[in-house]
Amino acid sequence: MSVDISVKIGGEAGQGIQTVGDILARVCLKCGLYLMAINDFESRIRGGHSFFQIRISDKPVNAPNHGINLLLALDKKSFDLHEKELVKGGISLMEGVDTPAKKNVIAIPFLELAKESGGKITSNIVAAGACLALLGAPFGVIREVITEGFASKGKDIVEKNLNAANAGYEAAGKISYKFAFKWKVSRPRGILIDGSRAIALGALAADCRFASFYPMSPATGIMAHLASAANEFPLVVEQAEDEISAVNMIIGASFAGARAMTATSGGGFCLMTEGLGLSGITETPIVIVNAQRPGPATGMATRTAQADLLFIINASQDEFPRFVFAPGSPAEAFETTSRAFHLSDKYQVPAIILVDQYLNDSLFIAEKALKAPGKVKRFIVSDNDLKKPAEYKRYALTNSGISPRAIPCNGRAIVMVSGNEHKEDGHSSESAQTRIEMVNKRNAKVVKMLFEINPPETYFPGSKILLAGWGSAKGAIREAVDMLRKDGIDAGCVNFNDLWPFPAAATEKAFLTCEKFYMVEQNSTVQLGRLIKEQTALSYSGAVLKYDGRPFYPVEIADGIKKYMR
Amino acid sequence: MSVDISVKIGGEAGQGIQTVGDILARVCLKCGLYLMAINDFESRIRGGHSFFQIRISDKPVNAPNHGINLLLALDKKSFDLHEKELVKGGISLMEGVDTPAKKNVIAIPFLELAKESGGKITSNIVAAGACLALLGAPFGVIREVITEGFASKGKDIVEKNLNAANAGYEAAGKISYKFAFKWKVSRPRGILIDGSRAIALGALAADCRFASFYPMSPATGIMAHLASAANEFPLVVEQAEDEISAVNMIIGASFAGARAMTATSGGGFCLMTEGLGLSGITETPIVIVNAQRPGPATGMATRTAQADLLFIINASQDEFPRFVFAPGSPAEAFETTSRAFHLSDKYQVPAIILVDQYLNDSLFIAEKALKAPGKVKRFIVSDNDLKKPAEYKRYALTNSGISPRAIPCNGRAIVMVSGNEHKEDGHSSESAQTRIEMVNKRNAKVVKMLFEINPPETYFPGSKILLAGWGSAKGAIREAVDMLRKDGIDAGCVNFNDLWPFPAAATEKAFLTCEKFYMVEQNSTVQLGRLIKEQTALSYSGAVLKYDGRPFYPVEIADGIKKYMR
Amino acid sequence: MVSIKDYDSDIENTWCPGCGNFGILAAMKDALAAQGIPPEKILIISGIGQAAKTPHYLKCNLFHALHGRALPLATGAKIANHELTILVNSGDGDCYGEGGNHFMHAVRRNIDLTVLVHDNKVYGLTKGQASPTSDEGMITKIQSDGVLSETFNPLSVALALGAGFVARGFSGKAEHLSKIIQEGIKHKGFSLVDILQPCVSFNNINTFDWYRKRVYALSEEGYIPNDFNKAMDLSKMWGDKIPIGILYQKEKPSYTDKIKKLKESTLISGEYSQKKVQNAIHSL
Amino acid sequence: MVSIKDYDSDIENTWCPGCGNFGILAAMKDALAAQGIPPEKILIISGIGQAAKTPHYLKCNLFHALHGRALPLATGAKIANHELTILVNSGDGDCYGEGGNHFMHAVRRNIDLTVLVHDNKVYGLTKGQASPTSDEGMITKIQSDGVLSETFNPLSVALALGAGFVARGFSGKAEHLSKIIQEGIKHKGFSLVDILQPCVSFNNINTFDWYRKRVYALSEEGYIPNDFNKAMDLSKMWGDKIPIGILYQKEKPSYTDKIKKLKESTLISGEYSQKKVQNAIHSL
Ligand SMILES: Cc1ncc(C[n+]2csc(CCOP(=O)(O)OP(=O)(O)O)c2C)c(N)n1
Ligand SMILES: Cc1ncc(C[n+]2csc(CCOP(=O)(O)OP(=O)(O)O)c2C)c(N)n1
Ligand code: SF4
Ligand code: SF4
Ligand SMILES: [Mg+2]
Ligand SMILES: [Mg+2]
Repeated sequence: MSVDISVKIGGEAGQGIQTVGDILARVCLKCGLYLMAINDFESRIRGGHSFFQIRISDKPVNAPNHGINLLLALDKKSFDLHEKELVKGGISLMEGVDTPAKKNVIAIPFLELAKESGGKITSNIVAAGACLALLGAPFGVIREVITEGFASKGKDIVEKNLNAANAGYEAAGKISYKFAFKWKVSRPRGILIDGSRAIALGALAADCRFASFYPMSPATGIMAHLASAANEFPLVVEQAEDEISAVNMIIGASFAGARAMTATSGGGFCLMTEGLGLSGITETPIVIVNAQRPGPATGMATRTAQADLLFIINASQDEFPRFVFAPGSPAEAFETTSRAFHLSDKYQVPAIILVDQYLNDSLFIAEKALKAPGKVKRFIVSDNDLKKPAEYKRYALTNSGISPRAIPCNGRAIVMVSGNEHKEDGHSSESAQTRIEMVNKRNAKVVKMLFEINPPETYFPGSKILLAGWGSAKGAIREAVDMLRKDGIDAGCVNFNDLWPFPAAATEKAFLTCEKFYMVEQNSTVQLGRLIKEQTALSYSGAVLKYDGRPFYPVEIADGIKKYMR
Repeated sequence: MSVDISVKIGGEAGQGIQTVGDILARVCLKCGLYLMAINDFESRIRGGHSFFQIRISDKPVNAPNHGINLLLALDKKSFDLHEKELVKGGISLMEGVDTPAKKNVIAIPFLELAKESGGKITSNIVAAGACLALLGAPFGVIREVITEGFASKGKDIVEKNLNAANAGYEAAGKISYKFAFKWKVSRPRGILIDGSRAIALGALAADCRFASFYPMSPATGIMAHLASAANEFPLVVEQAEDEISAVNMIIGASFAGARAMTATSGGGFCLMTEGLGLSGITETPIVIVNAQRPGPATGMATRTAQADLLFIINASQDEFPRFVFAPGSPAEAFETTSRAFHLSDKYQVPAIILVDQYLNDSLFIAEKALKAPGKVKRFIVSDNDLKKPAEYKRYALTNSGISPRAIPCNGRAIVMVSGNEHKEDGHSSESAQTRIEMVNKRNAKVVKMLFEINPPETYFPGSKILLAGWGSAKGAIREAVDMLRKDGIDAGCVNFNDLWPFPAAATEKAFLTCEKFYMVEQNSTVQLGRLIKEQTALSYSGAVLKYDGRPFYPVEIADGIKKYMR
Repeated sequence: MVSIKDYDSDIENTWCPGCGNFGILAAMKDALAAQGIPPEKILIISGIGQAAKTPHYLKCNLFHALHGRALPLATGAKIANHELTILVNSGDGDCYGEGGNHFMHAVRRNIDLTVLVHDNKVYGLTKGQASPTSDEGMITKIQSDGVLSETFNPLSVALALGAGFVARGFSGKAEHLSKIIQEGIKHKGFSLVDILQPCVSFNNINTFDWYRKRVYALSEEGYIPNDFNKAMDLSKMWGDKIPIGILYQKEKPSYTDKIKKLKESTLISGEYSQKKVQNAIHSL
Repeated sequence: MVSIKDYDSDIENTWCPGCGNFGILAAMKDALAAQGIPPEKILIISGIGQAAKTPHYLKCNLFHALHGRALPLATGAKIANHELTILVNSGDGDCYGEGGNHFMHAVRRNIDLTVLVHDNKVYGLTKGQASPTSDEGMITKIQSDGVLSETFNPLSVALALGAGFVARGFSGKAEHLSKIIQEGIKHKGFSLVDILQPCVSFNNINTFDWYRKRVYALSEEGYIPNDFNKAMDLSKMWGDKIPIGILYQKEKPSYTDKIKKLKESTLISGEYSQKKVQNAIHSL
C-alpha cells in the first residue's frame, strides 16, 4: 500500500481550522505516518476564507500536493472555491442535515452533533472526528491526542471535546471512502515543527540572549515562540517601537556581549538596512531573519514569496562582508539559525537568514533529532587574553581581518567602536590610508568565510538537466525531480542553503556535467539565476517562476520544466 | 603654448579657501580658459585641513591632476602635507616675512599686507592676488571678478578687497615662475557649475514643484540650491524630520499632482527603501538623488565613492521597475535630472540618480548651454480624457502596463491607491490571479522603458582594450585613455550614464570588437563589472578600483591599466 | 446635498463582527455628509493596520500607504494641493508606534489634517501584541509578563507639542464622534481625534462595556476647551471617569497658511516658466 | 580616586573654537570624576553630529553609532548588561529630529540612561539647517523664509511622556551642569538633561551672552522638583528668564528593574543550559 492523501480544511478565520488541522496532524504522527501541512489565510482576524491543507503519506513528504482527496468545508465558500481540486474519488465533507445532491458530497450536521456532545463551540472537533473516521484512523489515537491537547484546559473540556470527536467519528464511521487506508499505532517519524518554531529553537540552541523586533507577518511567530520560552532562559525578548529601533537594540546588546537577533519581513528589513551597515562597519555580530512575503511595500501580508535575495545581498550603502542563508526546511532552519549565530560571532559580521511565509507557517516532520550543543563557543576576549589590555585596539589589523573583540566595561581594555570609518583604536579617521586598510581588513574575512559555506545540496547530481532553487522551494523541487524521472526525464536538482559569500566553485562543480539547468524560484526576475550568472561562468537555460503568493506545488514545477523539454 | 596647471589652495576650514578658489576660477573663466576644481574637506566646520584644487588649461579638462604646479598653503600643515605633490618647477606660496630656506618656497606676509590694505579678514584675498600674479593673470580681470563677487556687500567691502588683491598681486608680481603663461581676455568657454547646482537646475527645468529632504552630505547642496531659488517658482522645499518622512512626503505630493524629489546619501537612502517600494507598487512617480560617499553607516561624510550601485538597483523588497542613472558631469547631471522627472512621470515608476561627493562639490565648465524646455509635458489625465470618469480605475490593465493616472479630487474620477497588492480599481486584493496580473502589468513597462535608455557613451570605440566605468569617473577615465594612447596603447572607453533597466544589447555592442575590457570604479567589489556579467554575455578582464574616499586622478587609472598590460 | 449612502462602498469589510471600527466608519460617513463634502472631494490617507483599512470601506479618494507613514504622505499631498480636505485613518501602533516621529513633527507643523486614531490599545491586524497605548501590565503572547513601558498618552503629548486641536472620541458614541470629526475638519490646522475603539478580538480590558461605564462628554458639562492647564489635567484623567470631546482648541495659522506663495494658488496649479528657469541657470 | 585628568583623550578635537560643547565636555569629566567612575567603567553612546563626537574626546568605552539611533542602541546594551553605567551624548537633531520616535519610547521604558542633549537649536555638523528646537522664524540657508514649525519643547514633551528625571543645563555653567549630570547618573531610570549649548558658527540668536542674561538656577530659589504641574509651567518658560536645573524628578522602577530575571544576574552573565534547550525542543 502506498498512502499519499491530501486533506483540505477550509473555512472562515476564527472557525478553528487550526485546531482541526492540529488534531489530524498529531493523530498521523502517532501512527507513524509522514505528513506536511500548509496554512493559507488572509490579512484579517475573523471571517473571509482560509484553509489548512495536510498531506499524509507513508513516505516522507516535503511539499503540498495540488490535488486533494478530502475537502472538509466548514463553510459554503470553501466548498465552492476548492471543489474543483478534488481528485477522482475524492469527497467533500460539509455541514448539513440533508443529503446533498452531488454524490461526492457528504453532509454531516456538525453543529447539531456538537450541541448534543461537547457544546456548540466544539463543532470543529466533530468535523475532525468525522474526517479521521473517513480516513480510517483509530479512535484510540484520536482520544490520546485530544486528551493531551486539551489537558491544560481541564478535565471537563477534555471530556466535551472527546464527546464531540466521538460524535463526528460515529457519524462518518460507516461511510465507505476510496482513500481510507489501514492505520497502525507506531513510533512518530520525528517531531512536527514549522519554520518559525525551528528558528526560535535554533536561536536558543545558539544561546541567543536578546531579541528585539517589531511585529510583522510572517516573522512574528518566531518572536512569539522565543517570548513564550524566554522565562526559562537568560533571554529577553523586547518589542521595539519600530524596526530601526529593533536592529539598533540588537547591535547594542551584541556590543555589550549578548548574542542577539531580530526577525522581520521586507518592509521592516528596509528600515533595518542602515543598521545592517552599522553592524558591518563596526563588526558587531547580529542575526537578522527576513521572512519573505510578496511586495513591494505592504504587498500581501500573509502570503509567500522568494523575491528579496538580491536586495538582501546588496542591502545598505557601500560594501562589507555578510552571511546570507536560506534554509529549505524547519530542520535546516534550526541548524542554519544556530550556525548563523556561530558564524556571525566568529567573523564579526551580520548574518541574514531568508525564510518565507510558506516555511514559517507550514508543518513538516523533522526526522533527525534537533540537538542543542553541550557548550556554546563564544569569540570574545577579556583582559586575560590580551598582552596589554590597556593598549587594546578594537580594530587591530590582522591577516584574517578579524580583530580580537572585547566587550565594554569588562576589565582594563577600553572598547571604542565607531560607525564612522575608524582607526585601529576605534576613533574616527579622515585618512585615505586608514580607509584602504579598513576596507581591506573587512573584505579579507571573506576568504575564510567562504570555507564555512556549504555547497548546494544535490539530488541526482549526474543528470542531464538540473533544476536549481533556494530556500523553502527545496521540497517541491525535489519532488518535481521525482516526477520528471518517473516520466523518463533525466533530471536532478541543486538546492542552495548557503548563498553568501557565494559558493562559486561548488556551484560550477554542481552544474559541471549537466546539459542545461533551469531555475525554480518564487519571484518574477530569476534572482538566483542572475546571481549565478554574475558569480560563475554559468547561465541558466530557463526558469519556472511563481509569484502569486502561494507555495509551489511539485507538479507545477514538473510541468514548467516539461514545457522546456518540448 | 599648451596650458595645464594645477593650483592647490590648502588651509583650515573657515580660512576662506573657497573664496580664493572662486576668484581664481572666475578669473580663468573670463580669460577663456578651461578649468575644473575639486573641493576636499573634513567633517568639521573650523580648523583641520581642507583644500581646493583647480586645474587650468587651454583645452577642456574634466578630472583633477595628480601633480600640482602651485601650492598656496594658508597654513603650515597644508605645506607639509602637499609639498611632495609639486611638479618640477612648481612652487609653494606661504604666509611669512622671512625668505624661506627652500628655494621653491616663496613667503609673502599675507596678513600684514591685508592689515595694510583691506583689513585682517582679507588675507585670503591677498593670497588670491599673489597666486594670480604668479600665474600672469591680468589685474583688470581680477578687479572685475572681485567687484562682481562682492557687489552685494557694498562699495566699501569691494574697495577693501580690491586693495587686498592688489597688495598680493604687487607682492608676487615680480617673481618669475616657470608656469606663468600669457592670459588674454576672452569669451567664457561655458558656465561654471558643480553637480549640486546642476541637479537643482535640472529639477527646475523639469518643473519640480515639491522637494523634501533631511540634510545629509553630500546631498544637502542640491537642496540648498533649490531652496534659494524656491521663491521664484511654484516650488516648496521642505525639511523633513527624517528621511522616511521625506520620501513619503514626496510620494504624497506626487500623488496629489506635483512633480517631487528628494536627495540624500546612503544612510538616508536606506531609510527611504521602503518608500521606494511604495512608489513602485503604487506607481507613483518620484525622483530620488542618492549622492554617494564612503560607507557603510556614517563612513566618511565628506568623501566620495561609487559603491551604492547594486544596492540602488535592488533596493526594497520584491521587484518593480525603476530607472537608475549616473551622470558623468554637471551638464549630464542637469540633463539627466530633467529626464528622470520626465521618465518617472511617463512610466509611473521611481527614478534614482546616482551622483557622489566628487561630482556634487566639484566645479566643471559646461560648454553647451543648459536649456529649459518651453513646455513641460505631464502624464496626468482628467475627467475630459476619460470616457467614464465615474468608473475610473487607477490600475486599469493595459498592454504597456501604464494605466492612465488621475489625481485626487480633480473631478469625478475617484482615485484609489494602495500599497497592498490591489485590483484594477485600487482596492486591496488577496487573489492569486490579480497578483499575477499586477506583477506582470508593472514588469511590462520595462519593455518600453528600455527604449528610453541611452547606450553607454564610447570614446575610441574600436580599440583593442576598453576601459569601462559609470557616473562621475567619466572625465578621469577618458583622460586616462588619452594617456594610454599617447603611450601607444590602443585603448578606448565606455561610460555608462543610464544603468537601469540595463542596456544589455548596447553594452554587448560596445564591447563587441575589443579584446579585453577593464572596469574602473570607486568601490572594492567591481559593482558595474558584476552587473555587466549578470546582464550580458561579457566578463571584464580586470579592474582598477579606488576606495579611499578621494576622486580618481587619470594617471592612477592609466597606471592601473598598464599593470594589466605587462 | 450629500447623503450618508453616497459614501457606501461595495468592498467586503474584513473587520471582526462587533469591532469598534464600525462605529468610527459610521461617524465618518455622517460627518462627511453633514459637512456636505461629496466622495469625490474627500481624500483619505491611511497607514497599515485594521484602522488603516477604513478608507476602502467608504467611497472616497484614498491612499492606503505604509505602516506608520500616513502623516508625511498626507503632509506632502496637502502642501501640493492645500485645497484638498484630507482625513487620516491611523491606529495606535501606526500613529504612536511606527509613526511616532511623524506624529510629533506633524503637530509641530500644524499641517491642516484631521487625524483619526483608532485607539484600540493593541496591535489588531498583527494579532494582539501590545501597542504604545496598551495599559501597563497588560498581558499578551509577546508581553507574557505584562507590558513594562508606561502607557503612551497621546492627548498629553499632543498638548505638550503645542497642538491646536486635541480631542477624544469613543466609537460607541458615533453621533458625538461625528460632531468632533466635523469640528476637526473645520479646524484649520492639525486636528487630533484619538478614538477609544474596543477591539473585540484582542483587548479584553478596554471593552465597550468598560468604556460605556466611564466615558462622559465634556460638552455636557459646559467645558470650554481653551485652557492649556485644564486640558492637560483632563488628558491625564483615566479611570472611573474618562472625558470625551474636545479637550483643547486654539486657532493659529496652519502650515500651508504660513507658506507665502500658497496664498496665490496651490502648488499644483502654479505656472511653469521657461524664462525663470533660464534666469536661474544664468544667475551664476 | 579618579581625577579629571584620567579622562583626557589625545584625540584631536574638531569642534570650532569657542563652541558650547567644550563646557559640556568639561562638565562630564568633572561629573564622572566626582562620582568616582573610572574610564574603563563608563560606556558612552552617541549618535551622529557635533554633539555625538563627544565620547571620542574623553577616555571611555564608546559606541559612536548612527544619526538618531543612540537611544535604542544604548537600550540594547543596558538590557544585555544592566550593570553598565551608560551616558548618551546626542544633539537636538539627533535626539528630537531623526531620533524622535526612540526618544518617546525610551522615556516610556524608563530605561536607566543619562541622556545629554547638546541643544544648540541648529544642525551643526551639516552646516546650519534648522533643528526641531530652532526658534520659529529663525532664518537659515534652507529656511530662507524662517522656520515655520513650532519650536519643539523637549522638557514639556518628556514630562507629558511621564519622564522621571527632567533637567536643563547650560554649557556656560559647567559646574552646575556637572551636578545635574551627577544627579542624572544617580537617578535610576531615564534621565533627560537638555543642555543649552551655543553654536558659535551657525546660531547667532541663542549665544552665550543671550543665555547668560537669561538663565537662572532653580535650586537657588529652593525649588523642589516634585510637582508635575509646576514643572510643566517651568518647562514652558522661555524668554527673559530661563530656568536651569532639575525641573522634575520622580523615582520609579527602571526598565531593567522590571524585568524579573535580571534580579538574579545580568543577561550576559546568565548560564547556557543544553538541557533546557533540549526541553524546549521536546515541549511540543
Ligand atoms: C514596516 C512595517 N512593520 C510592521 C508591519 C506589520 N504591521 C501591520 S499592521 C501593524 C500594527 C497595527 O496596529 P495598529 O496601528 O494599532 O492598528 P490596528 O490593527 O490595531 O487597527 C503592524 C505592526 C508593517 N506592515 N510594516
Ligand atoms: C541617516 C542620516 N541622515 C542624515 C545624516 C547627516 N547628519 C549628520 S549630523 C546631522 C545633524 C546634526 O544635528 P544635531 O543632532 O543637532 O547635532 P549638532 O551637530 O548640532 O551637534 C545630520 C543631519 C546622517 N549622518 N545620517
Ligand atoms: S482584530 Fe480587533 S481591531 Fe481588528 S477588526 Fe478585529 S476587533 Fe477590530
Ligand atoms: S558648528 Fe556649532 S556646534 Fe558644531 S562645533 Fe562649531 S560651534 Fe560647535
Ligand atoms: Mg491598534
Ligand atoms: Mg544641534
